[in-house]
Amino acid sequence: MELVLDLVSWVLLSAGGVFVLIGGIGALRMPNLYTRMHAASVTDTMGAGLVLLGVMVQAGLSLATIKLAAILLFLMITSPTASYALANAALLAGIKPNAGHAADEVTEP
Amino acid sequence: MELLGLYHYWVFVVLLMIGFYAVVAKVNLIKKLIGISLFQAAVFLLYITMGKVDGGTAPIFSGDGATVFSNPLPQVLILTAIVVGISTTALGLGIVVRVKEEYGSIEEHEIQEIDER
Amino acid sequence: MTVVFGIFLLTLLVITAAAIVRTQNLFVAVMLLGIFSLLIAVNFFILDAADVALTEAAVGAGISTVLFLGALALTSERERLGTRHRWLSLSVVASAALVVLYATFDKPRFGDPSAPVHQHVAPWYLENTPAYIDIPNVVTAVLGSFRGYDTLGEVFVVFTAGIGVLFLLSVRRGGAAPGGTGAPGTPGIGLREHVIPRVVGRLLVPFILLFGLYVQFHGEYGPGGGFQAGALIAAGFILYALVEGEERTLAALPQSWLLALMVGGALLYGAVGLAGIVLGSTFLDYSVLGANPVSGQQIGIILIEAGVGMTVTGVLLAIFHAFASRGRA
Amino acid sequence: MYYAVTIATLITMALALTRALLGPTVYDRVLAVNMFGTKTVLLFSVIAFLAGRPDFLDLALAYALINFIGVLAVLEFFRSRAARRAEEQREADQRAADGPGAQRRGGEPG
Repeated sequence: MELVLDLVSWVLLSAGGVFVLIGGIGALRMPNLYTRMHAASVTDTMGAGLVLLGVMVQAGLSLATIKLAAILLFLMITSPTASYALANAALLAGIKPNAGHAADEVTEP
Repeated sequence: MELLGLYHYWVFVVLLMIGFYAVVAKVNLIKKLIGISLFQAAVFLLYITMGKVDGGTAPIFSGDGATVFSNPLPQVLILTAIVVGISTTALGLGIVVRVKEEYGSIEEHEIQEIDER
Repeated sequence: MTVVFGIFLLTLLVITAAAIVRTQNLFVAVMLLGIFSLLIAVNFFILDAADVALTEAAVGAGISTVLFLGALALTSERERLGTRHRWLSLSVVASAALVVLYATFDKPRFGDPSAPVHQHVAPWYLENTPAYIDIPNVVTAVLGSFRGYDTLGEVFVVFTAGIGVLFLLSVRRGGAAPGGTGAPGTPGIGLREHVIPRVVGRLLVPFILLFGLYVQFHGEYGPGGGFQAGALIAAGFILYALVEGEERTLAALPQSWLLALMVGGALLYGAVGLAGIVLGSTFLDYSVLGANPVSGQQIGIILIEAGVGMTVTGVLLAIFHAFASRGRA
Repeated sequence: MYYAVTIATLITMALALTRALLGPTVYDRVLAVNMFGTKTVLLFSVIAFLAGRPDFLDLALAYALINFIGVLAVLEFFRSRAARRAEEQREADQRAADGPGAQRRGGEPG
């Protein structure tokens, strides 16, 4: 049983780590703001979710698991909202989703 | 390894000097306040670094029999200093806002020119 | 291994600080200052300072960015003149750096248990906290009881700074009352037309306040206490002000209540100190407050932490409202 | 295993910091700050277990709750700036309509 739990958490943690890393590389390498936002939101939902689930499996039934579940819940609520708010603000400011590299002078205040 | 033991102090020195440079060289008053914040953060880091003990843990007793704890005293000083720091930074920002309203500028040299007129 | 993580994070910290000073765009500098705060909080945590990390989290993420952005909105977002006397400043800074660097070579190695700082009073605090106060968090014990006098001073500094901001920013500007009707085209703050952030923000506010109260009253057992809780509760109200507008927030927690919190917290702290004298001991000696010295100490710490929390909440919120109402005057 | 996740998170933090330094638009920087915040939550949760002190999850919880405020503050800043600029534009138009006698006095620099 112990071994199964360890194995499950091991898989969850490593998958989460991979997603976090992929999202980070995407946020750096993608060509424009909206694609970068897409990559970054992968780390916030998939990556964070898997890592926290993996840690939860390790923690077992304890207060720590409840706190981790709360953290996961709040992250799942707030980070998509933050992404939405940011995308909305950028769109209203006139950054076109297909514009490639947006010029610095246009958008930096 | 002996030199690596001093790395934290060097980071402290570099941060301190970056903050110091912003305060003396930058003309913009808000930038000077940001410099003071960096300076403060460097001092916080020095105190907390000095409180760390090898193999220690945070000075909060728990049932698991840990015996080595880091030094609680610097943590107490810095904990209060962070809140005091944000309050005094807010006071500084308040002064800058008033300066902007009276002089129409937050650049030190322009304010001096207006004063000399 | 943790040391390696620490060194990596410190390097990132230096890069961030250099970028903050280099950029001429103050908005970018404030954003990078947010990253700086996150990094330094992680560093504090790695250096075993959980209480300090929690304080930095509450202040850096919740309050500091909001205050700086409020000040930028009232002044300007760009440095226009940049740097003056660059080489003179650089040489002064470099010589100061050399002096301090020279001093670091006499410092004890990082984490050395035999460093002088660990020989003086700190071991006494660690050994005697269970006997005198009997709470698990030594940081709270030192903050509240052993060095309660210092903390009283810090609370009054926070209080004074808050009063100072109120004096500076509630001066009438150009005849118009601050927080008056303002120009019709510039409404007060509030993201009322953004439905999703508004709903999520309103959902989060009660949890933040609840968490703040938990941090306040759990401070004897885990990381927490009045300073962190005050900053968290203030952050909760600031979130409410951001999504629902300042008027609604002031209706929920009026300015007079904020002043009462500021003054009441500081007075509560002082009164607990005086109660020690009245009951036949010395100033800020809580031992006489309870049936036995240990429970007296615990009662005293809970009371003064409540005072600290009240003052910090009141001051930070009053500062926020001062900046926000200046924006629409 | 915690070490691997910690290292992945640290590398992602460095990448996010690079994005924050590169820009190019302010929205990229805000995105990077937000991403950095969630990575900090992860790092706090993992290191709390790494150090064997799960009671320190409070820190991660604090960040999960209030990291959001920063993004909303930025959004509000953009919104009020747009409103302010529209107002200034309206006043300038008004003055232009009033005639050449009413010159624009010491306006907002930069």
